Amino acid sequence: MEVLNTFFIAPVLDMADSPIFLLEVIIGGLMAGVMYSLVALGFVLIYKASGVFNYAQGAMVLFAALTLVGLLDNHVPLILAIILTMIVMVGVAFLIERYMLRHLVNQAQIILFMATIGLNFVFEGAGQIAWGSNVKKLDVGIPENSFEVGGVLINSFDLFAAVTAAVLVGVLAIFFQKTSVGRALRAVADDHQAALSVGIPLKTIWIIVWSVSGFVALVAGIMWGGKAGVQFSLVLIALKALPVLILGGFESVPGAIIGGLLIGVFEKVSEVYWGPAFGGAIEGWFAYMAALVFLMFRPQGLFGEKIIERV
Amino acid sequence: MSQERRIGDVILKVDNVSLAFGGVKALTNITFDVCEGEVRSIIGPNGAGKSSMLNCINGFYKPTEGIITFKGESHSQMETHQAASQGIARTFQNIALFKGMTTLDNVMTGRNLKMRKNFLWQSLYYGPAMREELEHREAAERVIDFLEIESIRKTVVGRLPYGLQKRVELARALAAEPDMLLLDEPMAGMNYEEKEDMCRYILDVNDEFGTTIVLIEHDMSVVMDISDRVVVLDYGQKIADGDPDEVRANQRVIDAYLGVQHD
Amino acid sequence: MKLRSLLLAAAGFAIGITGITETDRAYADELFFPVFVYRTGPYAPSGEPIANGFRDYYALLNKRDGGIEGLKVKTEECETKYNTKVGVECYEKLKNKHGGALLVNPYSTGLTYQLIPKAAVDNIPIISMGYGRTAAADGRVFKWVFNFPATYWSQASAFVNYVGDQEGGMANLKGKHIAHVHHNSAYGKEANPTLDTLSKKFGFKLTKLAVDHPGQEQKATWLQIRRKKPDWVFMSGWGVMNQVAIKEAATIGFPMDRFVGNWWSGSDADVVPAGDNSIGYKSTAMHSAGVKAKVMQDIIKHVYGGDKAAAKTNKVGEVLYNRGVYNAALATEAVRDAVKKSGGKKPNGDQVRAALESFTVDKDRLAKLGMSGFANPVSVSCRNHEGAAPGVFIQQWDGKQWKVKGDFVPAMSDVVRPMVEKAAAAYAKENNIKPRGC
Amino acid sequence: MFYREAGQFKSTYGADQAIFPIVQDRWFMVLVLLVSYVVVPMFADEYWYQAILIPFIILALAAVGLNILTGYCGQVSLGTGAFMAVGAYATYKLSTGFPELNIIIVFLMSGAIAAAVGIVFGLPSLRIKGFYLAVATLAAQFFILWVFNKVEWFFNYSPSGTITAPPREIFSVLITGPEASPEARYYVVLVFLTVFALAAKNMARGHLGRSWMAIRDMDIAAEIIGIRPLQTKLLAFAISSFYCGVAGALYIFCWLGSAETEAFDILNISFPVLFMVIVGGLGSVLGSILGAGFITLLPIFLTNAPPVIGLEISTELQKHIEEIIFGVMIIFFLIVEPHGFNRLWQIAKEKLRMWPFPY
Repeated sequence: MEVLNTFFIAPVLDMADSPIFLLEVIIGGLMAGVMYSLVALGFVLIYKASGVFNYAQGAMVLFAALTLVGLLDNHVPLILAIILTMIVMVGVAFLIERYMLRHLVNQAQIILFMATIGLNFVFEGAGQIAWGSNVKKLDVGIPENSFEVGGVLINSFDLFAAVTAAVLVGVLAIFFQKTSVGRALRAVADDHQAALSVGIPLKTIWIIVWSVSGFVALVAGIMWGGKAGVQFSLVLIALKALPVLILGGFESVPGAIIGGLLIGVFEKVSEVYWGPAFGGAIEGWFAYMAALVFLMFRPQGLFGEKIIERV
Repeated sequence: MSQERRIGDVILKVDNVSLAFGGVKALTNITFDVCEGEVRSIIGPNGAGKSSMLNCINGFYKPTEGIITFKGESHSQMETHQAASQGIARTFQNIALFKGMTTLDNVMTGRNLKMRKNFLWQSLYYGPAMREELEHREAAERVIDFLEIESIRKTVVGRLPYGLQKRVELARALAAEPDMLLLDEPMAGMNYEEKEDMCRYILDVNDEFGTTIVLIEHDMSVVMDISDRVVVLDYGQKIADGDPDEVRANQRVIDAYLGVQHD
Repeated sequence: MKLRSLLLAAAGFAIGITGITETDRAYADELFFPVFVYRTGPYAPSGEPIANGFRDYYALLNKRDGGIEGLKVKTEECETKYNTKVGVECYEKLKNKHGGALLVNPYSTGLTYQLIPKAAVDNIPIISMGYGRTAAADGRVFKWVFNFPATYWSQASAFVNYVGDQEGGMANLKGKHIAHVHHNSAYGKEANPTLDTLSKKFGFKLTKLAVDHPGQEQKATWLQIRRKKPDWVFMSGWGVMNQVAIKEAATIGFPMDRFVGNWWSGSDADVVPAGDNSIGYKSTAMHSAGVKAKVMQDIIKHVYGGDKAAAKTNKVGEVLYNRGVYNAALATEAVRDAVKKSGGKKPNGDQVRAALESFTVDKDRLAKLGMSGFANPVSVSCRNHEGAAPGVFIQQWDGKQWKVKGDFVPAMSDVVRPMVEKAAAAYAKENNIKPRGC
Repeated sequence: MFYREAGQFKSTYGADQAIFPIVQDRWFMVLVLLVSYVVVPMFADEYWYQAILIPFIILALAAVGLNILTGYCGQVSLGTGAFMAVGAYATYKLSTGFPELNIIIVFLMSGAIAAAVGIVFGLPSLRIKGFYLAVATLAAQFFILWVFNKVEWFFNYSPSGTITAPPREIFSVLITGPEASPEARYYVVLVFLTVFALAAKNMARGHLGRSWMAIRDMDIAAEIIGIRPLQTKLLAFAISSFYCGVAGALYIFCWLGSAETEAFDILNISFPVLFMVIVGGLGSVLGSILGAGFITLLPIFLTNAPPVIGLEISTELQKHIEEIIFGVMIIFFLIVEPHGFNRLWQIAKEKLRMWPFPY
């Protein structure tokens, strides 16, 4: 009976007790979710176009953020610094295609995954050699004040992040739907062989998609770096994006967004209302468990199509 | 050359089986039977539901309606792996070999069901597990001899040419010593000589082991030559059933193959 | 071709590794201090200043004093990445080098846990200053481990003491609400038993909020704080968790001067990302920050040749830099005692341990070290490896630097010490250790 | 010239099924065993044992375990750290709870407990595949470590939250705890690896191994020929977790001595062990051991090589360069030989067959 009370009744009563606070928790979750989505998006883009589960996405976020901060610290104006960082990321994409992907065509997915782990080490080492391992404040002029709307606390930084994510998704959607490069990307995602046979140059596509993913990494780096300072730990945010990926699917851009928001809300609500019953710090594994349970019922993920097996 | 063939009682009875994916009907009220020791063919144009029919027989698809009776045991739904233990083996339209394994290992997997020593014995290897392994190795080698694939015994099958892969697949199915063998287009993509070889193997299997064979094949001439009886499917429905000559003369079959418009 | 390169690589590999185990030379006139650092990896922002502090203090000794009591100081850095496995390799590599390590400062919680049982076997004393096992303060069980000037439990009790002081007396703690935001690891939970005990004793309400490693996302934690409105927040954080926590605290508008970090949550790096929002944030400290102390001036003069800019880029005067200096100085002084006792000859590990057990740094000695007003006296005994009269300073961030506020805050040893002895006894029982009598 | 199978005819299937059908391979294995059991202890000092050999062997054992699951059965798992932690904490609880119990039996019992936990977390594998499963196993990783960190019973209410290996002996030789000699601990872990690697090889070449590989190569076809996917996968999870559990127990009891859950963290264990399996070669027992060697020894080598050749650079820069080289070598190695060390080993043997004639 007491167990029932601790795990089922008390948390619900707690929610009902202060609907405003519940709303605040949910909004907090959505805001955190947006941040997860930003990272998950980078994974999805690369997986969709090249079937590579890019373990180095976290390191790319770090690398991009470090480069940006390094430039800013050397008094490069913000806009120019962002452009220069983008150029660096495109260069990186080019190098990755030239020296890695090109030589690993048609290898099993797990081999490609392993190669990106190697890449991860390179990024970590190179980023820190170039820019050091200190915590750096990233200040690109995003407002950080908080204000209350009807008793609900809202932070302008979070709001800014949400708007940025929305804009980013919009830009990506237009890019995928309206431009010829975007159409080619989608074609490649659907079927490599077919895309090749109609003359879409796979190598160019890979460079583009890794560059776009580098761009997403830069945006994620700015947001996360603004939150926690630019430092090595940015690498670890990749782990935060993984439950989003299994929930939303490795290949779905909307999945990454919706999945991120769901995971964010779920994490915060569970930690705030169920954390005390379990003893706290449960949001990490709760997110994975939730994604896992969801997958048990829907193995194709949130936006995947039902798989019909044939022989 | 052949011994006297004994065609026995009904071993498999398909009774009023239907299969649907969502709203799409793949099979509608199919009924036919297979007798022990015969070569039974299922033919029909592309998309007629032939492979779906095989998939129902060995439990991979669960029929929406109807009953399948094999060796007197009736069931409407069963787990995929159960068919094998009841004595049904099959080959696949698109080769479904275990590509990372050698020919020998592939053939040996066909005998997996008959191997009982648990993992503790196996981790010891010497003793009972080895005796069992060797026993089944001999059986597997007999099949390998029979299909004349001795020389590729230790080759990883992913590296074999198509025709050989088909043969290894047949070997894997035979290694299970099935009562009934389902062959899904065993000759697809083969040249004339290879087809002839494959026909010979199929007939030999039927002759020597008395295995009942259910065959899907596109090549009409092959089907008509080796089958005892033929079922014809079209758009998931049975349109003819009988011995090759009857079927050949059936107007609906001719229409189906020539693509006459349905009303 | 492939094969040949493979063989070559293998051969090179073998040579490379064999090179590590170097043959002994006579090292009678060298005192060897292995320095375990983590200048890379996720905790590099804390590791780098500590490592620089060690490096510069030993350099100072050689340059200014020509070593310790006439014996040259030899050091070797080994990068642990704060990873236990790498740390073990470092330890095994360095422990017998240059005539043998006199003592170790593991500077990694995992490595400290690993070394504590080993110290007695290798005869190398461990100084774990402000980390590791709290129970090691009981010298009867942990003969080889020293954790002066204070343990986590003393620190937590000193924090409560401080809060009581700020609230105008311990009696006023009744009905107050303190939240402990902690890293969800063995380290982070260290303060919990002490705080539990004290909350019963003084009647304040305690809320424990665990933050999952690594702690980049703490919205849930700080929303709870926003709702529950504790009077004080104590934090046992580590790495990126600190920076995010300070930022989130600012976001919900929690009063910064009622937010106190422990000594791992109060470094210069921790307040950087929140910028001006972190002004007023407090933390405990073992010593003061800045370059005012004479020892810091000596370092700038002798090590950096007076080049203040170079000193600044090397983080001289930052909290954790000073921690490194403080730690190196205390270790040095213990070794000095041992050298003196052995008549100017190089001591062995056991002699250093013996010296540590009667190690006393009083006000005069602090002054001689150039640390007047920098730290509090330390006095270690065989029974008490934490030192008598432990406690902490409270420092506050003013936007530019950390400044010690008020007096030294003593720990409540009457509460903490029995807990330490109980924990040590349990450890002894489990591991068949017969406690010494002393 | 010296390595050829020509002339070695086998007249029975038994001889053909032998673990090393070729006589040179048998000699080679004898040599390896001789070196590891006799020659190494003659030369190794404590640095070699404690910093290189013992952790290498324990991680090799975990890699063999993971290879059963990932390499043979095709189920990618990132929960290795958690399963090792189960073994370690179970050993701790059992050996402190029943001090008189023989420690080897405790190790095996802990392995069995890890196997049971592995089965529970293997259940989703029936429906979840590929990388989805890999990420799903992270649920096990985070949950299990959270439990060991949170529930104080698991560390006997020790206020520091750590577990410490108490001294235990077999045949009156101390093998755990700080006083145990490195040689004794080396022999214990080496015997475990030898026996378990042999057992893994035996299972892999029997019908069990064939069912695993069948599930890996084409699960649908495997099911149709009568292999039960759930049971087969769960058995792989169980055996793999058993191996990992024993490895975890050894990790604390014969190596670290004392640790908290952080020792089994995803970045410390789960990922590195997976690297070992991939770099060594999926579906190869020998490869797992070689891969473990590569992943554990290369960083040590890279750290220690520059001073040996007289290169003095700052610790920080050196570590970063090391990381880059390590990363580049992984990529280079995958490009040159995606099938891992095992494949390289086979190629080496092919070349030796021809040697000294190139063709």
